[in-house]
Amino acid sequence: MIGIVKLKYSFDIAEKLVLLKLNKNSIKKVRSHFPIFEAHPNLVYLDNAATTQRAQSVVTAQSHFDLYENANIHRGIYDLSNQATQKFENARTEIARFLGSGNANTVAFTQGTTASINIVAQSFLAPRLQAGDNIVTTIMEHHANFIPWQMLAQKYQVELRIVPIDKNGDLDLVQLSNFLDKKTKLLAVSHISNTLGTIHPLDEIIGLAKRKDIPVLVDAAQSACHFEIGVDPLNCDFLTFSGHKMFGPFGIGILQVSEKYLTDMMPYNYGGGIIKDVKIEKTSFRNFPHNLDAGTPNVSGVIGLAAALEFISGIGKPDMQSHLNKLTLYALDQLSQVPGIKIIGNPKRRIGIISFNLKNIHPHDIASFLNKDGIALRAGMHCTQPLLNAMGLQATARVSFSIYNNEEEINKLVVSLKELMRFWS
Amino acid sequence: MIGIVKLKYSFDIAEKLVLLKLNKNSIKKVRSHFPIFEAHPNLVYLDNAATTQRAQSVVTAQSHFDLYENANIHRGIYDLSNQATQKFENARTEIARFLGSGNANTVAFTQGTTASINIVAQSFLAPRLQAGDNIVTTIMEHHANFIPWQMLAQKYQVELRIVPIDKNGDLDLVQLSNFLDKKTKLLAVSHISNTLGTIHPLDEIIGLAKRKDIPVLVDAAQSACHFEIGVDPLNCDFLTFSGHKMFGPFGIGILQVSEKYLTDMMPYNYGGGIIKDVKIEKTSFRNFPHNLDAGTPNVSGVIGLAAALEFISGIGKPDMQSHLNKLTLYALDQLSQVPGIKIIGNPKRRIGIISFNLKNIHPHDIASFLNKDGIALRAGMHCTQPLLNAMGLQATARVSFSIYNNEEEINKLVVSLKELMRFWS
Amino acid sequence: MTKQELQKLFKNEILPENENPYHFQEPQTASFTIEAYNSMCGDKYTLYFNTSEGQITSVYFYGFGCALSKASISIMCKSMEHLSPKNITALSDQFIFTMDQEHSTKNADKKIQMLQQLKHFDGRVDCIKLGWEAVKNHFENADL
Amino acid sequence: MTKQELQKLFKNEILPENENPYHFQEPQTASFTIEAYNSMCGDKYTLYFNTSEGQITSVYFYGFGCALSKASISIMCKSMEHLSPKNITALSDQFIFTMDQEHSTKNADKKIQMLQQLKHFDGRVDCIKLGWEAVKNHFENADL
Ligand SMILES: Cc1ncc(COP(=O)(O)O)c(C=O)c1O
Ligand SMILES: Cc1ncc(COP(=O)(O)O)c(C=O)c1O
Repeated sequence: MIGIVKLKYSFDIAEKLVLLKLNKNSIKKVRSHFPIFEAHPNLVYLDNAATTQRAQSVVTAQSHFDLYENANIHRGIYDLSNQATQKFENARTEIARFLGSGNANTVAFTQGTTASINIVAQSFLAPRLQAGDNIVTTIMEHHANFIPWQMLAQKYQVELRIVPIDKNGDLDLVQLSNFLDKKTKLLAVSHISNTLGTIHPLDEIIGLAKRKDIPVLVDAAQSACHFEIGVDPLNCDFLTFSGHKMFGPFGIGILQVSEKYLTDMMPYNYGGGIIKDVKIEKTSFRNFPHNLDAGTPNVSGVIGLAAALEFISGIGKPDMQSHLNKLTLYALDQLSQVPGIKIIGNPKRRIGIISFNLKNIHPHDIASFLNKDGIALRAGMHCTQPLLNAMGLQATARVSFSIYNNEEEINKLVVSLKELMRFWS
Repeated sequence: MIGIVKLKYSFDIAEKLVLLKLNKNSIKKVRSHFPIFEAHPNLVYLDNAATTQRAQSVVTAQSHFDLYENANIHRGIYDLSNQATQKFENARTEIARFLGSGNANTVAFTQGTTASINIVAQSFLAPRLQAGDNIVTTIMEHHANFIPWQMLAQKYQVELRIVPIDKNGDLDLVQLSNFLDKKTKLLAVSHISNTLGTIHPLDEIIGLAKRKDIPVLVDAAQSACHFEIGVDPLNCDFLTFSGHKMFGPFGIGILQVSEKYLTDMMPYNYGGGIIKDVKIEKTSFRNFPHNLDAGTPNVSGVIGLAAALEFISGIGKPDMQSHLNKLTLYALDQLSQVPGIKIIGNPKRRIGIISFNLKNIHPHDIASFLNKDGIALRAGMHCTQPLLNAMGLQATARVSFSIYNNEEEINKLVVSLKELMRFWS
Repeated sequence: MTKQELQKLFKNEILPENENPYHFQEPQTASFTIEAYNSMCGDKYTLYFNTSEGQITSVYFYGFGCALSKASISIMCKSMEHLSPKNITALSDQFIFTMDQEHSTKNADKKIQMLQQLKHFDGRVDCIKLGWEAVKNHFENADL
Repeated sequence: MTKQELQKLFKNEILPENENPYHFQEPQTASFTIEAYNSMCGDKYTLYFNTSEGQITSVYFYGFGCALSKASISIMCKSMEHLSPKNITALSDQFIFTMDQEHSTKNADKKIQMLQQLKHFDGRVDCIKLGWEAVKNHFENADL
């Protein structure tokens, strides 16, 4: 005999209620949308730059699809497949809209930011590189926006020009401007540093590149959640981000490409779904974004991502941003009162992310002790080894905030850090 | 005010009950583990080769993690991250065990079969190709196991040798044997054809290649669910399959590599998580499988896949196989009684998948009409255009079975097809 | 669409057109040809256009595909004869536009009207559009 | 481990070792050196071995890392002095093995014993193993 408890199909109703309109005051009650805090009432989750928590509505949308609506897409003729295809393509349209674009064909689904950037490296940039060209990026990038360019540079004998930072953790824009020349085939820069929280002046940076007609990639992994982004609003050519850093699922992300370069995007993986015609001698491919859809797409992940963006739109980015701003300022102020603390960097504009060190205490030891107080923060290099090396650091402790964090949690953090300092000395 | 219905944390209990032991008679009641059939009581789902339905335990495992245990892995020091890391690595060990291996380091997570094969093409094969070499594959392959080799062949001036089939839909093993020589750098073959259901005699085929020390890739997308597979049991070198074709999630799959070639696997995407050391001049990488883990892994997907394999093990592959065998024989027998039907291929061994055509009725029209009777089947080329071209076909209608299908559903299929023939003539 | 509606549609409209398609043959000569191919499903037709003094004088087609794509192309071929390239562009544009949009535009031709009413036909809209899109793409890219 | 246990562990064992590490300096000369580097977190030490007539006469270390990795290497250096390379291999093998397995093996050295009891220390086992793994890998690959 099989024992089974059936989750009732009336799940439907739960879903509708969960998705009830969020309104102006939503930010105050937003925590209740994240069941993890119910399961772990004492959890102080400050590792949001690594991954945010998942909103109930996201998980519900995904599991509802998985349980009751699941089918493969790609031109199935039966109802389930049709409906899945429609949901999938509607999600593309919704995501384009989220990015301020009416053209769903600018939006490709990938596994995440890392995959998106690698695709640009291989499917766009590699075929146009010639010895003597250069690629410009910055010392502050996440490995995902650094190593792909470094590898291309090595393979194609191209110069990798790395924009330095000043001691505050701001990019050296003069140097950046000097780096951009006729041989520059791409400028790759993040919107927000995942280690220092620096908000780069994208307007200015992109303006410099655009004046020389240089394509620009923006790694929006840390900004997509709270900032208005998109290749159109930012005036860039490639935009990348990950679902899991904005309340959505792991394993799904976006690559948006400006209309200018749509036809320059070559396939990445080869397989089903990207084909115009397969002959023994030769295969011809569909256009972007469909030429990136090799293999069965992650339909459920796409539906989860769309639900996450709906959740974000429901709350509103301006409210989210101002909440994060307030938290960041409060945290900077409170943290500075911890004896022996050194906050890393002092950029002109920053949000949501703070790296610090405590005198004589390694970040890992900080993390172990704070874990005992229920505080989750990250210790290490945060996939930004070039940045840490440049700053003469081996590791930092990093706290990063999201909309469900509050000042009380920052107070707990400070209390714990003070206690640790007392204990250690 | 935000309205929200909270799914209770006692979800836990539901989960335990859902996972209650399956036993010898499980196959008879297995349908109750798939909630989609409760939501669509009249659904006759015969598109399992495209994707199976999702087991309740899989969706529960995933959503439980997403809601209550979610964290990024990669050496987080706090409890949530640690537990997630453990679950993730335990899943790797479980999957290795499912593949008959004690070495979890042979198992890499990918997006699916298509991604796995492309990785082998780029990260293993490409660096060892020289003009004059050859790659051997078959005319019966899915595009995912065809186009990557075709593209490599074009790029590296390598010969693509395509094993033909006889009129029954069996591979020409004499030709295959003749194709294998000192310049053969890879043999890539599927276990089961997704269009004809042919079970290839892998023992014999792999034996031929191994005698000449040629690495073998097996595309097990259609067999992983019901057959004993793994690089060790099959004596091959690369094994690929997708979670979504075995009751698991979209967006997750496996690439297993034999110990012999582990160190030959280069990174695919570049980014965080695969790094030993990043210097401005040069980056060094971790070993397989970690050098394929660029970017945040799909932890939730991996957990879902592990749950799917647990579900399969609970039922037992022998029972699943014999159920499918029975269904296939019954369907072949019943279908042959439909006037005007032509069943495509008559291979020596087949399972689970039957392609057919009806006289004067295009497969798409068949699918539209059967959809009205609640029958979901696929019409088209099934991503096997070379095969269809070789057989002089433009498209077929395809039914494919899974463990939750039964003879009654096949009866419905036959009734619908007969009615359609009557209607059409 | 219910099963009854589907049957009625096929019985009354699609199957007759499918069994007696208009100009379904490979002519000896043609002023130009257009390929209509759907890689997803294998439907493949060649459209043969004959022109004289800037007017389309006849359109033939031949190939393989489902009843819907065949019926749709048959109707299309007939409707395009004796039009100027400019009018053909307008006609195919309007047809595709109507198929893709929520709101409908009317067409005087009853059979075209019938096709346009199938815009929500599950998974089959591409079949109906196949020939029209090929024509649209051809004339859009041609110098008129 | 509770917070109290963690505090006790650090107070009694880790911090003293961390503050007075054994042979924590860069010696003028060394017979050979080994790098111990964890790329995930940036911990990086150099181990300096001096040998005489096939015996290890002294081990020094220097570098940067967390209290755990430092304490663990400090204990390791002390325990390895006056051993033969073969015995060092055996010792590091046994240490890593014990850290990775469910079942424990005992070690006579009380401090090594203490380290081995931390095998379930959340997310920090790599810190404890860092130096030992570097030594293990070195001697495994060396001709003894
Ligand atoms: C034999 C075979 N190989 C490869 C694939 C591709 O699998 P996926 O789409 O999951 O990457 C499939 C399924 O579509 C298949 O049936
Ligand atoms: C700025 C930045 N870029 C890229 C990434 C990589 O994102 P993912 O791991 O989702 O591919 C991250 C997050 O880890 C990030 O913070």
